[in-house]
Amino acid sequence: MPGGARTFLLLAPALVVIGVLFLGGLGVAVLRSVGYMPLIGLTDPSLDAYAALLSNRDFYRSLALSLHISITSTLIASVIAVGAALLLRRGFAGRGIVSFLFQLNLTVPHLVGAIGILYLFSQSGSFARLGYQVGLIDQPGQFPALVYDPFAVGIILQYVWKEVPFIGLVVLAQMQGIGADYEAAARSLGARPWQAFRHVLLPLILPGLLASSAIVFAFTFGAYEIPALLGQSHPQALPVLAYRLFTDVDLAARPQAMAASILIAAISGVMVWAYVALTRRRVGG
Amino acid sequence: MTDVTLKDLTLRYPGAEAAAVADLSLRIASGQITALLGPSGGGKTTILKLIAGLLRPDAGDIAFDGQSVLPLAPEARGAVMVFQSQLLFPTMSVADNVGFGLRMRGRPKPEIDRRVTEMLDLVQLPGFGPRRPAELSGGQQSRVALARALVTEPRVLLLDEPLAGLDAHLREEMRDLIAALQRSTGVTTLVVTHDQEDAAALGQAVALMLDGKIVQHGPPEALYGEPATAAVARFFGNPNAVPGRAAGGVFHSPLGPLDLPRDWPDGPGLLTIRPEAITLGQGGGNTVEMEVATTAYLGTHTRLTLHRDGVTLIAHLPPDAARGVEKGGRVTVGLPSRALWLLPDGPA
Amino acid sequence: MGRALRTTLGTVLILWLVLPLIPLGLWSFARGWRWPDLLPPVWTLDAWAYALSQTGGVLQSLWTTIAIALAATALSLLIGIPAGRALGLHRFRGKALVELLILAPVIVPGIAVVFGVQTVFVSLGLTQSAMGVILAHLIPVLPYTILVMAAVFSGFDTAQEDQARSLGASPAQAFRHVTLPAIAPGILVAGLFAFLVSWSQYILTLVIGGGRVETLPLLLFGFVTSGRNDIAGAIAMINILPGLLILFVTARRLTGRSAALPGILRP
Amino acid sequence: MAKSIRLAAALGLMLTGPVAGDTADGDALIGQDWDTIIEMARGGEVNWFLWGGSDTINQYVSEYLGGILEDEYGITLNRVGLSDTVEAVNIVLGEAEAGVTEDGSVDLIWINGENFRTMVQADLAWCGYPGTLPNNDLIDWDNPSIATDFGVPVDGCEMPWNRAQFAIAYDSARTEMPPRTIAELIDWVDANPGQFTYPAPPDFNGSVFVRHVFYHAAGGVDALLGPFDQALYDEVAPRAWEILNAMEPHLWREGQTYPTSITQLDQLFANSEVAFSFNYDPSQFGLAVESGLWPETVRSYGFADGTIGNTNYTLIPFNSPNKAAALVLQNLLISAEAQLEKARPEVWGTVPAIDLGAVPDEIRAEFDALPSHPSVVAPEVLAEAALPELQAEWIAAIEQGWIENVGR
Repeated sequence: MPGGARTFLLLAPALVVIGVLFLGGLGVAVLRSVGYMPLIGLTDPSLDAYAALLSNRDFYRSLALSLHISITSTLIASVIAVGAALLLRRGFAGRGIVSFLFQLNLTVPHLVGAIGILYLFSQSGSFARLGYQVGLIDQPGQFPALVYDPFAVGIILQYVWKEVPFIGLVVLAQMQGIGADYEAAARSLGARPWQAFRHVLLPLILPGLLASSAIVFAFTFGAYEIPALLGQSHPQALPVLAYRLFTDVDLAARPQAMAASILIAAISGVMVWAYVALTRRRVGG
Repeated sequence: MTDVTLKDLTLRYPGAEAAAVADLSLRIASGQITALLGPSGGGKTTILKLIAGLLRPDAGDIAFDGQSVLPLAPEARGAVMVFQSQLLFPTMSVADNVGFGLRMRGRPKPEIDRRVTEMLDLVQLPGFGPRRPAELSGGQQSRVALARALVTEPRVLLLDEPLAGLDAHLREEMRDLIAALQRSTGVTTLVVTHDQEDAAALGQAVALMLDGKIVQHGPPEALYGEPATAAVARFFGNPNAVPGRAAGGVFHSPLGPLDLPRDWPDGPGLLTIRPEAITLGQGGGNTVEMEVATTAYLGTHTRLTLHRDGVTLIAHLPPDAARGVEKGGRVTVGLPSRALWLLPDGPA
Repeated sequence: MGRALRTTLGTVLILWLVLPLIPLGLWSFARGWRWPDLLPPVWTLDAWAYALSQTGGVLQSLWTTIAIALAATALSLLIGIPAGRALGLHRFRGKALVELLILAPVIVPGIAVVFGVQTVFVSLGLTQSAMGVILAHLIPVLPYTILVMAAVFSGFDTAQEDQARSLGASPAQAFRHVTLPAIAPGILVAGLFAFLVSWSQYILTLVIGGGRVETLPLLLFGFVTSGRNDIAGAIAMINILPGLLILFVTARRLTGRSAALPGILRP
Repeated sequence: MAKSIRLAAALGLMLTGPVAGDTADGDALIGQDWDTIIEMARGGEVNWFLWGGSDTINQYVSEYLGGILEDEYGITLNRVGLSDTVEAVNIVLGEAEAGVTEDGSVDLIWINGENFRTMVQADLAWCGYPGTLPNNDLIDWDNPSIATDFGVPVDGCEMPWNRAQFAIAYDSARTEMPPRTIAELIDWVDANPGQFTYPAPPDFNGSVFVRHVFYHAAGGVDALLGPFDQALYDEVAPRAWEILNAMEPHLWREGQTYPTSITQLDQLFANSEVAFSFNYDPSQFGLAVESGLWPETVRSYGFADGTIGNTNYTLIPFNSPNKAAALVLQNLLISAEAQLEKARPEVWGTVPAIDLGAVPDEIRAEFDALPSHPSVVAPEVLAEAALPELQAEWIAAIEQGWIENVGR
């Protein structure tokens, strides 16, 4: 069997599955968003759904909120993750526990973490109660609003909790592959610890950091259950808005839901691309 | 010109049973190349890292010109280490690699550019600045690493196995380059190597380290011809050791009385002679008749194993001279008295 | 960084990682735990009794979740191992495009795809069924399986197979006795990730399963939005269990470098 | 071993998905002899989609109802828990749109109000069967609050299951003099900033609360009854928004955000963040106390100027493949025994939807003997000041108006 055909046969099942389910799903969403589905009698394509969405102030507020959530969580999680990886690379008491917890955390569904955050940080949650017990506050309303709040603090806290181990483990694997010698060489050549990190180690771990944080960015931008659980009533994160449109009993809202989903796909694609390009230019060698 | 003193250095890696370096003392003469020689895995790289400040000793002191440098961070010591694997930063161009140390010190860019160009010329890589490390051959990478270290004008240069992994002819080129650069800069240099030949060729002084201890420190000739112990002799490829007793300038051994080159204190001892010093027939005084156990033609020389009265000697003879010597035959060999050396540590 | 500072930071990190799980565990044994009580005033097994009862739906949900995750894992391995081999070992035209296509589901959020998939699945009768959910789970699961297997195969020397063939093995025998043992640890890792990715899915299950296929995350969401913190706590604990189990079973394999081997796990 | 067999069985079952049922043809069932219908349903299954957030309701459904179906009719009851009834409506909508007319996945939905209107308007409900159910005799179809669902005539398209009337809950240990009318409540909120809020419509209960304010702004409900009247709406609505917007700065978190669901409000109430919760179904108060969510000092009441009441129903979608089994289940739901069981405070405590005058005397006696939960205001007390629901178009307009004028 010629090599080309063999390669194709090996890849074919995967390409069929991803092509049909993923591209197909996207394609159908595009068709429905422009109102063209001959199978169910829609034959007049139009951009009405996009026009309706893009002329709605709520859409922009949702978009801004989702961008805020994903950018902030990705940045914070990346910084802490790199710090944690630096910590884990060296020995310290409890290193075994941390790496166990990192791995455990990877296996915990997001929703579970979100509920934990809710119980910890709500105005009547564990921290607020602690505040009451030590006399800092008298009633729940005095505790800062960290869930269902306008700045999405609770959502971001959850993502940081869940993504630090993810990015951390990827970066740690890279650091272990690189070893400590590059930094030692830099130190020996006169670099201070921060300089050795900034000019030598950071560019070296950048591929893993970029890949993992781009995944985090896309995920936090498009996830539904966390903002649905921890978000405030208005504005809603973009995926929550899209799902609400999709489940609106008024079927006229469905093309808008499809349009919203296509916009989510497009925006996350563009943002990930821009993020990778930008970071590479700023940090890369 | 900086002289470096290591005093009672001890380091044990966390979790390791034996100390990597134990009570090690060594003085590295200023302005010279000292070769630190020893078998692989003997803690030599650890010593370099200790001097560079990349590791902290558990005990002992390191002083440059009599001043302890232990409180100084690596970047403040002026002791640059060139790693065996060169560790050129793959994310930077060759020029950025070479200029790295200057950039870290915040030197102005024109100065960095000028110095980088100079250094690349000096290591015979002019115009290589814009390339990426991955595009360079192994030998070129070594030279860039050397340039990158020297551009910072270090007080002490620490080279870890600079010749390992290079082809034979590249090795010689590199040896010459290192020697030339050291001569022109005069920087105190410590070269770590496991290869006696490299050590002899590069080092104005050689410190041999066995089992975590410096067993002999001196000019290379001394380590070859006048080993301090049988182990030193063996490390330098000399397995010959004949037990006996010195008395009145003569060594009494199973091979008969052998004239010593000078007076030696009387007493039991272990006599050694380098295999290549042994001659066929008469020569330099002592002659012994021995039985040929094996012969092996090795290109540059022929190797004979000789027996007599429980004593085994290895001799390296010029192939021409060895022609006609047969296994199982008897030959008369000369043990020139100027080549005889009584090991100071006595009978093994 | 001083040792003391490192230990302090490490302790903070440990606390932060564990903290959200603590109230979940406490809630599952709590009753009437209201402001401003720091600890539950009454300890009870009621929530667990409900969660473990035959009619509560939690156990059924557990089996459903496990079955779906296992099926998605098996399917994705079946499809992902050959594809990983092609990507890890072969060079071919359009490889970059294929890689981009396989990566795309990782970057494009599930919610962007699932509405379209649901529309099609409805007419195929695949909504409301586990089969539909399993297929939908392949969208996020498959890329990870393929990428892990590609990484595994890129470190595999096919000369070993040639050696086996020249010693008289059939292609199948060579695969069975030479290739499979060599890539087995990689398959284990890929399978674990596939399982866990499927295990945590929410929106795909919700939209495709339509409520009829009720996996643990869906059940959990229902109870937490109904304010039953005690039952939510118990379900959350059950939800963590497989990960914990997998970690203990594979503790050796997953420590150190291989833990993050793919560098491409799911967030 | 047993577990792996169960796992395999579960997988096998699920992979098949919904099968085309044999009783999808509704016309063939209407007017059939009941025993024949039971025989057609026997051995089959029924998929009931209903809100699944209460463990006690779930257990009543799965254990009590499911047990009877299994034991007496050999029918398997699949309880499908929902977070929101609209999810089930959506499934049927999607199926109808995709042309799935016979083997739909939903056999029964717990429903009322807007969702019912959607189903009827989209022609997704199966209608005309109630006379076929033996227990239909227990339903008082002459009662307008049974025969119309939020102003939409039921017309044989759903069967009543429970009745409910809006009530307010407070903690008697914390709040001594709760406001007894909407007007008092408005003053109370001003005097006690941060202690009150309501879920953002379209949450079901938040929407009911807003309607109470709307009634208050309109000076009574009478003018609002009947079909939607845009001119009247335009006159009343601004007054209602003014009241609610004036209230906003004194709400929980200064009205910057609202709870998204009634359960969020229940949690706030449980943790003393706010002083009141409320519910369209006061029996939920009893359940909350029984589950330990609320303290036992919780009491409840209705506004003196009246609270809105409604009935909730079960509906069989047009494309249900198991209509016979769904009928058997519906008949069981409105049986006197099942309604009695459901009325017990420890089980659920809801108000029966059947006419108690029509049930056998001994069961009637048991109903009368039911203890009342101290936290649940008695239905008779509430009924003294009952307000009717508006028609669904009104409700939709009010919800949308709230979102546009108050919520954002």
